[in-house]
Amino acid sequence: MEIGLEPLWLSTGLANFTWGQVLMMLIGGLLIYLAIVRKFEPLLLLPIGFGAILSNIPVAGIGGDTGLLGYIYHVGIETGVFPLLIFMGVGALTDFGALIAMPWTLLLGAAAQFGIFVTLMGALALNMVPGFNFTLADASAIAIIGGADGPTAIFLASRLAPDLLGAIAVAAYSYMALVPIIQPPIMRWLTNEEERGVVMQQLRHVSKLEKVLFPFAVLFLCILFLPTAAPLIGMLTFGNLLRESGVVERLSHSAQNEIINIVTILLGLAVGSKLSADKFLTVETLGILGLGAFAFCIGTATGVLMGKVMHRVTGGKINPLIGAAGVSAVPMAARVVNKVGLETNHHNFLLMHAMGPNVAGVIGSAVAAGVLLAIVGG
Amino acid sequence: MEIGLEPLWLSTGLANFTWGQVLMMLIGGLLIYLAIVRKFEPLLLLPIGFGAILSNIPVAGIGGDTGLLGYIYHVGIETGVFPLLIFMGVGALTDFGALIAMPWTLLLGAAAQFGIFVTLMGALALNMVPGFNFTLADASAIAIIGGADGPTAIFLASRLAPDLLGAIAVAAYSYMALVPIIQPPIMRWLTNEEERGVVMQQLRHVSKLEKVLFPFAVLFLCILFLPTAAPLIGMLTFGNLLRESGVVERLSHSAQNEIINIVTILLGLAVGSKLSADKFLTVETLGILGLGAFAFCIGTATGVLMGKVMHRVTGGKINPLIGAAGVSAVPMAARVVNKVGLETNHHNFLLMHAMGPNVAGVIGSAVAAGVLLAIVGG
Amino acid sequence: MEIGLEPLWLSTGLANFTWGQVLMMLIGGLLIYLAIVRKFEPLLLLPIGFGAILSNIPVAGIGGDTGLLGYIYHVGIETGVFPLLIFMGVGALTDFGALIAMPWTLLLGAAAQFGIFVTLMGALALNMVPGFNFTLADASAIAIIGGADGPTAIFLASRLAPDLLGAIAVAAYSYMALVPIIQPPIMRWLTNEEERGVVMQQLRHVSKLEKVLFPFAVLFLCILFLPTAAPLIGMLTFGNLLRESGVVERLSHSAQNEIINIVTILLGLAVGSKLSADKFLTVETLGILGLGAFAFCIGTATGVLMGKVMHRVTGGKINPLIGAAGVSAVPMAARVVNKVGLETNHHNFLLMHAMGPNVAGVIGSAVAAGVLLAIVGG
Amino acid sequence: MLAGSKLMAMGMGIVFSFLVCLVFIMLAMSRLAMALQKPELEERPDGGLSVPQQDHPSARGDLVAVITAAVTRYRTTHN
Amino acid sequence: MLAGSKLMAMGMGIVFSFLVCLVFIMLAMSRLAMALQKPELEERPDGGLSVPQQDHPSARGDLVAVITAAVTRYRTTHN
Amino acid sequence: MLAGSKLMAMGMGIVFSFLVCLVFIMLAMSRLAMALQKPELEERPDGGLSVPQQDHPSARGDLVAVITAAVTRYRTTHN
Ligand code: NA
Ligand code: NA
Ligand code: NA
Repeated sequence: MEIGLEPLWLSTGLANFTWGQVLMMLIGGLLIYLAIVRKFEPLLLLPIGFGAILSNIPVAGIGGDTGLLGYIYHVGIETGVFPLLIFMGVGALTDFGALIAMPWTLLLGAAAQFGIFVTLMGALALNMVPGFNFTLADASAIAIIGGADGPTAIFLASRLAPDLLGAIAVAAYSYMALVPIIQPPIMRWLTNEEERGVVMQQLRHVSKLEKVLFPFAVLFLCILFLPTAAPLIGMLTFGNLLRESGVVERLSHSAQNEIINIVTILLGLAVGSKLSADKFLTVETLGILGLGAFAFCIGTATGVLMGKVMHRVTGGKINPLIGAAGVSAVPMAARVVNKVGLETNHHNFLLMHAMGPNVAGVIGSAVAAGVLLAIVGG
Repeated sequence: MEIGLEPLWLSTGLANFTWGQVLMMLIGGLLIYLAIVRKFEPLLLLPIGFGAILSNIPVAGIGGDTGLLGYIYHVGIETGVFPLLIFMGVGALTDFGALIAMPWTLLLGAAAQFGIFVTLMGALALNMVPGFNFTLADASAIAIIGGADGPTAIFLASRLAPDLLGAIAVAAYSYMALVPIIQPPIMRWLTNEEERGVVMQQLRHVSKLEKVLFPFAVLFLCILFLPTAAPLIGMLTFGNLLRESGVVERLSHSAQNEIINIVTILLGLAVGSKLSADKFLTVETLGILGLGAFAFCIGTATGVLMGKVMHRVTGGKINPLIGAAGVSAVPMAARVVNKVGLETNHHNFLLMHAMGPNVAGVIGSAVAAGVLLAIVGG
Repeated sequence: MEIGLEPLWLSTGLANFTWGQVLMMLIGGLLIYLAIVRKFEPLLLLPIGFGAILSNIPVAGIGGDTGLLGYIYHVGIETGVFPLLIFMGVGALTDFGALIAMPWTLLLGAAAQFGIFVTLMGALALNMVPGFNFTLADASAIAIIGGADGPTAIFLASRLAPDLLGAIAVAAYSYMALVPIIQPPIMRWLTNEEERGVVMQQLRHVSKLEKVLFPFAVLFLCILFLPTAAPLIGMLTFGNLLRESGVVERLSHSAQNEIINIVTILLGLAVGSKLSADKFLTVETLGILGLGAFAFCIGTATGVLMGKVMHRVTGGKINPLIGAAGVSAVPMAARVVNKVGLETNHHNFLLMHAMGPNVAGVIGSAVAAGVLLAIVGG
Repeated sequence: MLAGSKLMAMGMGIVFSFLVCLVFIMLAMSRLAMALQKPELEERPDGGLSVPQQDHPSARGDLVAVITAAVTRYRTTHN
Repeated sequence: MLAGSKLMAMGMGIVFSFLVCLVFIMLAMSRLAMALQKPELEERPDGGLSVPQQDHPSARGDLVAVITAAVTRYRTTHN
Repeated sequence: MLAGSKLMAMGMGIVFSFLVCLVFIMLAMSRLAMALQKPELEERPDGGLSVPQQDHPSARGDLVAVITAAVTRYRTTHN
């Protein structure tokens, strides 16, 4: 070891920066800006942005194999543990009552997944453009952005396309935050004044027993027909059972608070560590961002269209706007439905009715992820 | 990769189920039923039951080496970390004041461990029945069910008989939940009306200093004579010192809440992942269930008998019923003592007096586990 | 396996003790005594002391590779994860407002780091005494004790001198607890009555925006000039951003409570497991203890002297006592300043003014750690 | 692209079938829940002070019975 | 010992330079913060009820614009 | 079976001996605790406002003294 100014200078960031790292740090800073100033999904985008900055610091190697973030990534994301624990927390935080009261709104949650599969085709079509070269696995991982569900996207990407994980997670959370911008024009365009004005009847009471049986019903089907979705659906229903069983208050509280908070911090930092220049600053990322926006639009549209079908079939009892909530993005999308509904009729609160398709969308995208894993991951 | 209905069908649960898996899921469901409806130790049996369902889903491999539960098992139970952290939490949650006020009730906690060693012999005797083939290590791990202490049983089983861990944990927690059924008849049968009616004098005041010194006293003896019990006793006394020292409120709170809750969820799921058909659906499991019930009965009986001895020796100051609490199963067994005592004398509250032997039972079974590890594990 | 009294006796602690283990247990007990009775940094010294006792129990092997504490050490300290998570918590707990209001007090935090580098020379000089043989890496790890910052000391020692980690951590926390004894005489000796009586003007208001920008300013410089300090500075500023951003209340709460509490327990136990006789009971430990005290004294003195310089330069606006807080040891050192200030003027509360250099000292010692890593670790 | 459209058709097919099945299961579940809760509601008023402890013996019977049945069945299938 | 004194000189030099730089950056930062907040304070009183949703489109533009620029720049540098 | 009965005898023997020892240690501990607390209780009323800070120097002495003693003892044993 030699002590002197020369080796010291060589250990500074200034002497070691690459342009890519500087750009990635700026992107990290942008994500933090959006999180703090624009309130874009701050719980995720702030840690992701900070993780991006930390992991692009030259010399320090924080995102490398022996660095803090590399280590967290290895333990929590490569293994799938973190997104699954977050899904458990989501289950523990979610009241499926509105969905149980209106089971048919599951169809809205199904229709909105159309965005996923159209995007999959779009990603494959993009391969015709020079510079793009998505495998079927890549395309599937990108498509799941249309599911509008962060942990599902991270889980699937970590299985099918770890290299794209950073871009996919950033796109998923960014567009989830943009739901209030993306959805309303599409909703207004596809519906007429009369449809938007439909006042839906009050939801029936849902008993405690139904809420306890519900996770088993979902898990049962998943086991029979789509076991590849079982890690996601299993942890979601487990969390929900902790909540609804009423006998494990301590554990439910823990899943809704300590566990999800701790894991969110670590997951965000670790996802951020995948925002490295060589993986993110590619033309593919632009493709992913474009496809993600496309997926959201299609999902919203097919949700609303299915809402219109149900509106006809039920003789006008269903307000088609609630179909837009089927993309999930809980609870933002349901709030957007409520807001657009209020534009037409100032006394028409659709929030509770939109919660049905909204939570259906969570199940729908987990099911879609299971399908993609079954077909592509096999 | 081929896309078609054939491979998709082959990836469904329906096409891959074995009978064993279906049966194990039903058993998992039964455990959840007992947890929710009958309130059988729900904090553990609900996660264990759900873990059993998840890990028996075909194709998904959730309990396998690269699955979530397999991973948690590997990190938390194979290493012994989870049961030891729970033991720390138990220490932080337990007030040993009643025991410090009546040190002689440690003998009740000692006597109740007789159930463990009789069961050990019983397990070895069962080898004479065709189909049973317990090694001495197996028999020791089974016997510890009689200690009526979940983390101790899981810790010892993970060291001596990992294959039997699922059955042993299920038996331990099931019988702990059944204490209100198993114990009262035995208690009534072994005592007469006069003995059950003994009113015990009020406990003396225990100073803060005594409570702080107590964990050191226990640990000191353990270090001198039974270092194999040191992981269990060490973490129990550490947790208790966090509680009683009065200077680390933050840490004590954390051990009693966050840590024990998080670990309980993960431990339960991981234990459930050991409920696989080939390990659980054996005649050995029936043996384990039978031996476990036997262990509880013997432990209760010897505890009460020792209570009777102390009743005589002290000239009638001790109510022999409190001996039944020596099996541990904190605080259920102490409550059962209180309830049986009230049957004879409606104004005789034995709860506080039963807490002494009850927490003595925790120490007693950890000591017994240390003995088994020293002799069998060596 | 043979069952008998002979092998059983051979498994007792009594038959296996070495003198070194007994002595280390006594030292563990002393640390616990200091923690509980004298309130010496109990959050750390209690777990460290207990960890020392547990890991020196013969036969049990709790601190060994397959023991609980060895496992925790491997996962949390060898990797650097635990000290960095604690630093995140420190960032989330710290209000840098006082420093932002008086940026020039950073110089006091810089001056107090002189203790670190003088101690480094001292450690190398000690090599001339027979029995001492510190490498440059060892000397650097020892010197950081003068930084008066626990997680920084543990992080640096785990990188540069894992064998000395136990002694360094014990020395660092012990002297931090002794700040109220060590500092006042030095402060009084170096200042006169008039200087000590200076009443400083009230701090200006610091806006929310400044508090949000502050972590970026610190991180920015660190990235440019000292990336080796980036893990420490990065997690400190991340935690602080969680706190000040105002949009991630859940995560900030988690960093300040659950995470730091859980990690403190585990870190303390794991550090304690490094207090083994062969590593701790050496003449080097005495050297470390002596050098640590020396480092604190020098740091305090240079902090106060720089305070005197600023006192002159500003025409008497700065009370030089606040320079003593530059060693960090937050918030103890600031309280000591307040107390010594009150001795001269009963109405002169210096606490808020001392918080500036105090938190500057945290940054200063992290910077010093980065310098040592850059030069010595390279 | 062909793979893509096939995947899309199959994917949406499965998602829809799955969720339609779920609709029916949920409808059945709700009916079951109401059926289960009605008798309970009728029983309770007139002296249905069910003592939980008295339920336990049967539960214990359940436990042993179900596990015994499961083991027997498994062994007859496998041995 | 020689290494030690060299290390000490360099170490304290870096620590001081670093923290002096930080002083200036913080002074600049505080000025920037005040500059940023003043116009805001002037705008707000007279009808500055900024609807957050209306800000979003530009934010989205920002996002895509910055990332596009970053990617373009990176590619021109590297390819 | 023979091993089993031997194990049972030994096991219960150890459990009992251990807990009987613990009884005696606890009795001793309680007596010690009372002895330690009595003088304290007597001291406190009349001006026993012990200033914690003043205790520290001795504590520091303790620390260094005990560690020094420990190291010395260890080294004399081992070297
Ligand atoms: Na969705
Ligand atoms: Na017990
Ligand atoms: Na410092």
